[in-house]
Amino acid sequence: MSTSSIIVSASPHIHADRTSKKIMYDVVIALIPAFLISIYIFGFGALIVTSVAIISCLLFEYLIQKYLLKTTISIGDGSALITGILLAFNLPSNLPLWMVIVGSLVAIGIAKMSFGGLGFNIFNPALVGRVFLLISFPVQMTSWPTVLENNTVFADAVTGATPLGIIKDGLMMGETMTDLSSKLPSQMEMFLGMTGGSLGEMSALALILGGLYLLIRKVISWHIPVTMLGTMAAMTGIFWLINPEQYVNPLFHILTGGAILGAFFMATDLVTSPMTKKGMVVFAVGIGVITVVIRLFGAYPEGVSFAILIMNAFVPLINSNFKPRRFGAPIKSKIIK
Amino acid sequence: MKKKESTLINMVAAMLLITLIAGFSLGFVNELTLEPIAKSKLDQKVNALKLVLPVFDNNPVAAMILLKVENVKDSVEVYPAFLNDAFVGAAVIGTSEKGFSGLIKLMIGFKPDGTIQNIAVLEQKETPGLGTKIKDAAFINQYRDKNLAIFNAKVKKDGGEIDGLTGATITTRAFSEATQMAYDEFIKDTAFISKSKN
Amino acid sequence: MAAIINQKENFFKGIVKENPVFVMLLGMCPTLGVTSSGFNGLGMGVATLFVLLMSNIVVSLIKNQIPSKVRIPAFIIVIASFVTIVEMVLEAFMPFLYEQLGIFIPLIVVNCLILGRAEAFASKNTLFSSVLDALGMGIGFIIALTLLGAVRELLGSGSIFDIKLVAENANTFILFILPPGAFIALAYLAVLFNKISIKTS
Amino acid sequence: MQKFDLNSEIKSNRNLIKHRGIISKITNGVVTVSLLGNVHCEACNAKSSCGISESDVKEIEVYDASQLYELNETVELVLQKDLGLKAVFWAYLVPFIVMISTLIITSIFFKEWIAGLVSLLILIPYYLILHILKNSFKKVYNFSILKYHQA
Amino acid sequence: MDYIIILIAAVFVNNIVLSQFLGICPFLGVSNKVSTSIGMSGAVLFVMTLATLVTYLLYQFILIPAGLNYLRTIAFILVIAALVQMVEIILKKVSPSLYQALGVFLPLITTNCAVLGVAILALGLENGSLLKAVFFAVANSIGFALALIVFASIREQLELANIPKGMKGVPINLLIAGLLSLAFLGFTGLV
Amino acid sequence: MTDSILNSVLLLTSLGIFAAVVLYIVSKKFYVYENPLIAEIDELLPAANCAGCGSPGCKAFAEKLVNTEDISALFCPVGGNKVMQLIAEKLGKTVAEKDPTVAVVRCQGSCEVRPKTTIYQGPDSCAISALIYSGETDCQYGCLSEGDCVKVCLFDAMYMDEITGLPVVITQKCTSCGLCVSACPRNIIEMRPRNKKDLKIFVGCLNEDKGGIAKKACALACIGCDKCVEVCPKDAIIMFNNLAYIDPVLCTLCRKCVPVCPTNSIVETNFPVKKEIPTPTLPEGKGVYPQLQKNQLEKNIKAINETVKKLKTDA
Amino acid sequence: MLKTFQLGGIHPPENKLTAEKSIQKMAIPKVVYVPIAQNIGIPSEIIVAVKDTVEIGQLIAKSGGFVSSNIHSPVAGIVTKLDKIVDTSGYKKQCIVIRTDEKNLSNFEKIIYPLKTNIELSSTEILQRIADFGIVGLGGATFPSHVKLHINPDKKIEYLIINGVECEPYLTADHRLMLEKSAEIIVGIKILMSALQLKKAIIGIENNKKDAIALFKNLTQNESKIQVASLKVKYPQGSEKQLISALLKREVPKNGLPPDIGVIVHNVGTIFAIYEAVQHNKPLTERVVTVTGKNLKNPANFWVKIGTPISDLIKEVGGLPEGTRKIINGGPMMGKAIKNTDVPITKGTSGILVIAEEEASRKKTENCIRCGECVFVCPMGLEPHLLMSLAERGLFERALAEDVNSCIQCGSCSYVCPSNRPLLDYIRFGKNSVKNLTLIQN
Ligand SMILES: Cc1cc2nc3c(=O)[nH]c(=O)nc-3n(C[C@H](O)[C@H](O)[C@H](O)COP(=O)(O)O)c2cc1C
Ligand SMILES: Cc1cc2nc3c(=O)[nH]c(=O)nc-3n(C[C@H](O)[C@H](O)[C@H](O)COP(=O)(O)O)c2cc1C
Ligand SMILES: Cc1cc2nc3c(=O)[nH]c(=O)nc-3n(C[C@H](O)[C@H](O)[C@H](O)COP(=O)(O)O)c2cc1C
Ligand SMILES: Cc1cc2nc3c(=O)[nH]c(=O)nc-3n(C[C@H](O)[C@H](O)[C@H](O)CO)c2cc1C
Ligand code: SF4
Ligand code: SF4
Ligand code: SF4
Ligand code: SF4
Ligand code: FES
Repeated sequence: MSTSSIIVSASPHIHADRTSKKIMYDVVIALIPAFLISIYIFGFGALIVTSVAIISCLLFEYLIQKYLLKTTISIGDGSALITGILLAFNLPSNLPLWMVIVGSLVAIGIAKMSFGGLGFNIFNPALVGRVFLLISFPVQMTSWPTVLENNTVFADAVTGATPLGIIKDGLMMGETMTDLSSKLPSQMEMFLGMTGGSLGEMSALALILGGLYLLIRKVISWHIPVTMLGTMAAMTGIFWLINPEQYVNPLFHILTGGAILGAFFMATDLVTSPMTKKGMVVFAVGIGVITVVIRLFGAYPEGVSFAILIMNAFVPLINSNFKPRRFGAPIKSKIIK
Repeated sequence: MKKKESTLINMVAAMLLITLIAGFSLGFVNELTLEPIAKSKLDQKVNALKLVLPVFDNNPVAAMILLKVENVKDSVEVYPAFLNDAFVGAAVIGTSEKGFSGLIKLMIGFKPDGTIQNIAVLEQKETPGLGTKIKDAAFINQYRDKNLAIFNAKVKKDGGEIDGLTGATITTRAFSEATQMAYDEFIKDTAFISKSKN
Repeated sequence: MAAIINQKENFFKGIVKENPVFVMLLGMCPTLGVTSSGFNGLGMGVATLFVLLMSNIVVSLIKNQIPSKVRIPAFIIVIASFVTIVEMVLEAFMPFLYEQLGIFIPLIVVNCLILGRAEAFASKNTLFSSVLDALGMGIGFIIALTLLGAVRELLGSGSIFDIKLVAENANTFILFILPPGAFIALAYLAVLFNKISIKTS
Repeated sequence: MQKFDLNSEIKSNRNLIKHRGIISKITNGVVTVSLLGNVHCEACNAKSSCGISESDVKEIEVYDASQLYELNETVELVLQKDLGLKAVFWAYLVPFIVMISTLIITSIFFKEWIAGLVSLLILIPYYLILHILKNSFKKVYNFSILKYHQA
Repeated sequence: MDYIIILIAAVFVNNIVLSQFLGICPFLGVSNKVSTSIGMSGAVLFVMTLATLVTYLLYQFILIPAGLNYLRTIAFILVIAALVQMVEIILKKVSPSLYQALGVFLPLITTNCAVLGVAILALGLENGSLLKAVFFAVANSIGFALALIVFASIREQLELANIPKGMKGVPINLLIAGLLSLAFLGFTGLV
Repeated sequence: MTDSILNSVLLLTSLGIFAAVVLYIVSKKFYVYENPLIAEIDELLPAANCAGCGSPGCKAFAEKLVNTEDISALFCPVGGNKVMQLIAEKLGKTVAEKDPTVAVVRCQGSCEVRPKTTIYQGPDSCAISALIYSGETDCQYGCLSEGDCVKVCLFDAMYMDEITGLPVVITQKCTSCGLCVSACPRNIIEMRPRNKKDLKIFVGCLNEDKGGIAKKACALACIGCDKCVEVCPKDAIIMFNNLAYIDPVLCTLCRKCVPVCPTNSIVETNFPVKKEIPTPTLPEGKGVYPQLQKNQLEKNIKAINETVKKLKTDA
Repeated sequence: MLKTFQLGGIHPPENKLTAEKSIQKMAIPKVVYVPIAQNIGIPSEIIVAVKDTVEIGQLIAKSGGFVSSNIHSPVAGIVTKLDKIVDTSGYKKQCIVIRTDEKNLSNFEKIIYPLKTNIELSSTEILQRIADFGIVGLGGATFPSHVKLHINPDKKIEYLIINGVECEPYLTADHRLMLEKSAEIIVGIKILMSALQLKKAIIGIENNKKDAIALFKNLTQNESKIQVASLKVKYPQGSEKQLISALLKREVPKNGLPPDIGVIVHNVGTIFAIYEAVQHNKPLTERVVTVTGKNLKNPANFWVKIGTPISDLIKEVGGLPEGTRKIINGGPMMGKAIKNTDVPITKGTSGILVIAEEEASRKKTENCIRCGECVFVCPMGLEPHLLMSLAERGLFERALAEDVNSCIQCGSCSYVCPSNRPLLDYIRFGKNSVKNLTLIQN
């Protein structure tokens, strides 16, 4: 027997079969229901925007890795794919395509590859892309095609506001919630996704389905989504109880404005969220609070994106202050005097 | 040449000398620029006034009147304009806090009958490229030569006649609000203002 | 001959090799703060150049009269005087620019670039070298500020030096005239600058 | 000399600040360590032209009974991190609080400029107290020196 | 209410570093360790408050009465420089051990544009008063502390990342600051 | 003269004097003398900050040089004698002339002569590989070929030869900082004196096994046969643990030992060619990847040629 | 609810192929290679010379220091060489090579002593015998048992824990031993309890060895001092710190040892060796080894003489199968891959595992996606991803501050990492480098 093909490596010699790639593709699978709903609602536009986002994300990652960084190409790992999908999910379905491409460039080029690629970025790439677009092109980013009028025709000039936008606008005009309620979609409609908004944030039902899939597959743990939505509900609930004419009910807040998309898919991004359960809870509470503050007192009607980005910045701080409990208490040792 | 030692005397002397020279020259330059500065400040205001008012020959800045208004925090400034001692209009400073990023301050020029001559934006913190479009002629032209008594200066969305800036309804509303406020003040006190010739 | 080369070096080093913004990172606050347009960048750059030049001249003239312990405060007074002069002159004759540059004019005083050059160069060199140094550094600073301003203006408002290059209602990257845009644009300009200066050297 | 394994010092080690320095003076029982350059300006880009931070060599006195050190030896100066934070607390935070609270209280009763002056002057007794406590601080802020030993 | 608005504005909406661009040098320079930036924040808090207090008095009660407001810049910078030095001397004098501990722990504060900038900005507050000016300084130093500490923690984490060669150092730091500033835009409109 | 100017002068002068007095006190209390020499010496040093001198950086070394009375024990390997001489002049102290040295790799166990018997899988690091076993070949003294030494060299003075799998020192670039010496977990790299023409003779092997075992593991291994020891006229060769070592101080580069070595273990560099070096015989039947080697050979020759060309243009 | 430890842990496929196979006897090897470094600590000193004739059980190398142990000849024969041979460390180490006598070759058999229950020796005699007869921990660490049992008088020991967990996949040596030598083990426990005057002993067995649990529960029905605990299957429960935590909810302090919290842990194999030494004067010269692997014809458990080359064992199970890519001394989680089959069995070898291509090759390392899996599974509450990055960049002081030394090298982190990062490789490197970081304090 020849021993020349014997491999020597350090222990352990076996490995679990979960790989990063499988995790990433699980997320993609989980996003499918929401994607289907968005195609049903927005039609061709949703399909086009999503595919352009995906293709350009992959392409930019490829080009940057090949020509700028000169590293191995890793577009197959699925992370750029997710970034593309989630970026698209945060855009209106009638956004000019060149803006979608710019958003992808920002997401991949600035927020991800500039930090060294997968795993090193501090901020959630898709959200950086989206916020960049939101700030740069507020008009296009806040005009949505009205629902169900055009699910076969691509591109449409008719715009409708998001429920939160309607409320913000209305309250600013001095209207009360009772006045506004007629303009708002019903909660059932919102749950199923029949309102205005970005293409992926429509149907709470589809998103929760995907989220449950991720939970079952143990890709994410419950800590972030539950805590985040819980915090939002608690905070908006307090305001609502104090003055229901000025503040909408908590359920409304949770069902709209990408809260569920954010809670299950964006705040949970492994790379940009804390690594311990305790840390995750702190992180999610932070997102919840900031989201509500922005929604109720800030200029933006939504706010999940900003809240997640802001808390992303705190993740290193959270990680170093909420370390896992070390096994065994230290012995009192002689301290250097 | 050798450097001076760091003794107390030397140090104080050097500093004395330098500050002396600095003091002199600064004082001097100040004297020189005092007037141009004052003038440029005045010019700025007068230029704005010229922009929004019909031709006048008095000094509206000197003639400025402060009107105390109930629901506005500060007093409202009014600059009456006269041509050959005849009242030709007045510029009213209108403000609104409801801009996208807070305060918007306008100077609205009225003809004696309350028709808007022109509007200048004095202060605003709106989003560049978006809310800042209120400074564009195209937008302001919507208000020119309108009398708010008959013209509903609200955004179309709210049932008025103003085409809002795309994506900046909030700013537009604030703009309209400021204009409306100035108009209301002007109308309320026209009589007083027109007689204010000093 | 060598002296001439040396003087050339004194002048040119500030532009590329020791560019105050891209390489030495001096005076970052005005660099980021006033560059929302090319014109503002240029204005700030020129104001800084003026102060730098004048203070370098004065410092190199009086360098031997100043005991070393009061060196810094003496320089500060010299610099602050020129800054104040700039401030007054701008206010008087260019009120528009004065308002745009705002708080950053008085802050020229603490711009490390100026004190740094006064302290590190002018206080040790001849008048002529100091003038060249100031000019080089100042021009380097102007270039950087103008470049950054121009890039931000181009991306953010689609114009260069207030000359509109795109249609009135065209979409531009508004972000670049907002604070984050300043950081981001400078970040990538620095990368570019490093790449170029490595290639050329 | 007591050789010790750092392993047993993990707890304290996590909270240590260390700086390399050179022993510049030894007088009976007191070793003076000069920190190399201004340790904090190392990372700063402006250091070459920044003249303001003049106190650039820092000298630290350490009590040393062991007499183990030689002049010019490179050593590592160690301070517990919480001590550093505590120093910030006493040197800056407490006077800040004293100043602010005086300002708030006095400005209720007095004119603005009096209130301002009083709250500035209040710092004098504060520093006097620090001065009186000088020796007890000396006991707390104890540096120690680590010698590098190539194993 | 005024004070709350000042605080929120200074910390979140118009953060001194992230949107006013003051004190960028220490922000980029002295922020590679969280513990140092915490200490630094404490020091800035004191110095900024002290400087604002003194310069406000100087301005309102000496310069203005004497008609010398044009000397603001030069007077402020001298006073601030002298104050900072004095704090050092006094500390060294009254408690040498404290002083030494500080010296090892952080760079003793020198003048930077944040201190001068805040002192000048504090003069322009609406319905200003000494208390308001001082509070403004406090709020801004809290804003500075927040940005500095968060930034330092990010940099600590990135020490272990494979930042591309061209991005290392200055560019990545600027980029982080940019993205941080981008995220903070979310607070727009809070005040 | 108007009031304003007078006021301004008054205010400024009083501030100025105040500042002067404050600073005077500061300077008295804070007096720290930094020897200006330190900066000058720092200028002289090569600013490589490689720590080859034993100090953490060049500035620190400058301080040490200035502050130390007797600096004959201190040496900057990167700057070499020339710099040390300049420094000595400036300081008015004396330095000891040090023979310049250069790093040499004392292992010739290329893939050809030292067959791989196992495959290592793990991080590309000699240190980590050394932790788990003796390496892919049967020689437990030889190079592990993961290139830790190359990684630490700050001067690009080393590269991994892709054909042989061994590190190569580019003599012209090597500053003899010694970083590679401490990086190698096998102690394969030694600093040896460098003379003008860069002539060196050393044993390119560290194998302490008995002859047969050593030879089996690597065709070029030193088998401890004592032949070189016998032939050396200067007694410069020591035999210890079945391994010959040529003392660089005693050796006069006479090259008598080179031809007698039955395994070609002794390396001579830069001498005019004297004898044909016979191609080493492969230990039979143990080559791991003959196919792979051949393919790679062709590919790598190109790479090597390019490197050589680059080196030439650099020089 | 079954007991188990709190922090972390994983559950890799158990693959206990040989659980049903009783321990076989091995043909006596013709030559044995006895390494002198068979325990943690100082290697033993050789006291025989080439050509000496040695008897079975004769002392051939004696303890070389405090943390060291005696080594006895596993066979009767002649010392032929004192040479360096590659041992399980992957390096050549000094070995005593003994050629077995022809006549002894034929009649090797594991001597079955009659069960002897009454303990005749005093406490000191027991401990002395453990030292003399070269007993080291057979749980893998090979820590000399007499040192472990040499307890500082100010530490009060309350519990003896018997480690019958065998959490490593594939291995069944302890399992079989527990089934076949249960009575002896009980006696061994009593010996130790009387030697240390202990009131309580707990046998910890994972729930995948229900037969052993049942057997011991049955045997200890009337023993009030000995308790049997069944544990939830979770790796690395066999590690003493985790086992103590699972059984007693006490945690060994950082840098501490079990006696600090009143516990002593011994492996069942060690207990059996102690039994034989104390009751039958038998030094430690043989042990149970599982030879296993999915592709092996005939995986089995053996009684093996220390010093037997692994190739002999492999031959016994039908030879190396085609496509073998890795041979491991020990289990798949903690075992060491070895270079070739000439390596001898030592006191610490509990199994030989043979792996084929598909499982042997490591997959490509990718970027850490900060998923935190490694953090969640680390039984010591460490942050493996961080420790790896620190070691990678040579930041050993920080690694030390992040408790790199607490790592028990269980490999759980590397096992779960979805990016296939060699976490433990680097952590081990970090731990090793930290050792060189000694500082001298004034
Ligand atoms: C970055 C950004 C900046 C904005 N700036 C302004 C602004 O300056 N003025 C304004 O009225 N609205 C501004 N908005 C608010 C939105 O455009 C808001 O949806 C809009 O004012 C109301 O919608 P509508 O104008 O289409 O009715 C901004 C939004 C974003 C995202
Ligand atoms: C009193 C006493 C002292 C011990 N001293 C050490 C020691 O110094 N080093 C050591 O590695 N193990 C020592 N041990 C043994 C450990 O507890 C442990 O059994 C051994 O390290 C192997 O454990 P493991 O296989 O779980 O790693 C000692 C045990 C006892 C009871
Ligand atoms: C990760 C890990 C897993 C272990 N697994 C076992 C095991 O399954 N069975 C065992 O007896 N010892 C195991 N040990 C060793 C024990 O920690 C400990 O050393 C042993 O039980 C002490 O008994 P001994 O001295 O009799 O060997 C393991 C150690 C570690 C670090
Ligand atoms: C559960 C999960 C959530 C993710 N969420 C996002 C996301 O919100 N935005 C994004 O750009 N990438 C997301 N990714 C992909 C990947 O982690 C991301 O691109 C990295 O941040 C790139 O370094 C996600 C991946 C997983 C596994
Ligand atoms: S010489 Fe040493 S460090 Fe270099 S590759 Fe070989 S084993 Fe590694
Ligand atoms: S080859 Fe070795 S000694 Fe030479 S420069 Fe490189 S690291 Fe230093
Ligand atoms: S090997 Fe070490 S770091 Fe990894 S899981 Fe086990 S104890 Fe934790
Ligand atoms: S398990 Fe792997 S990918 Fe996940 S955090 Fe740990 S090292 Fe990173
Ligand atoms: S320029 Fe603002 S801190 Fe340096």
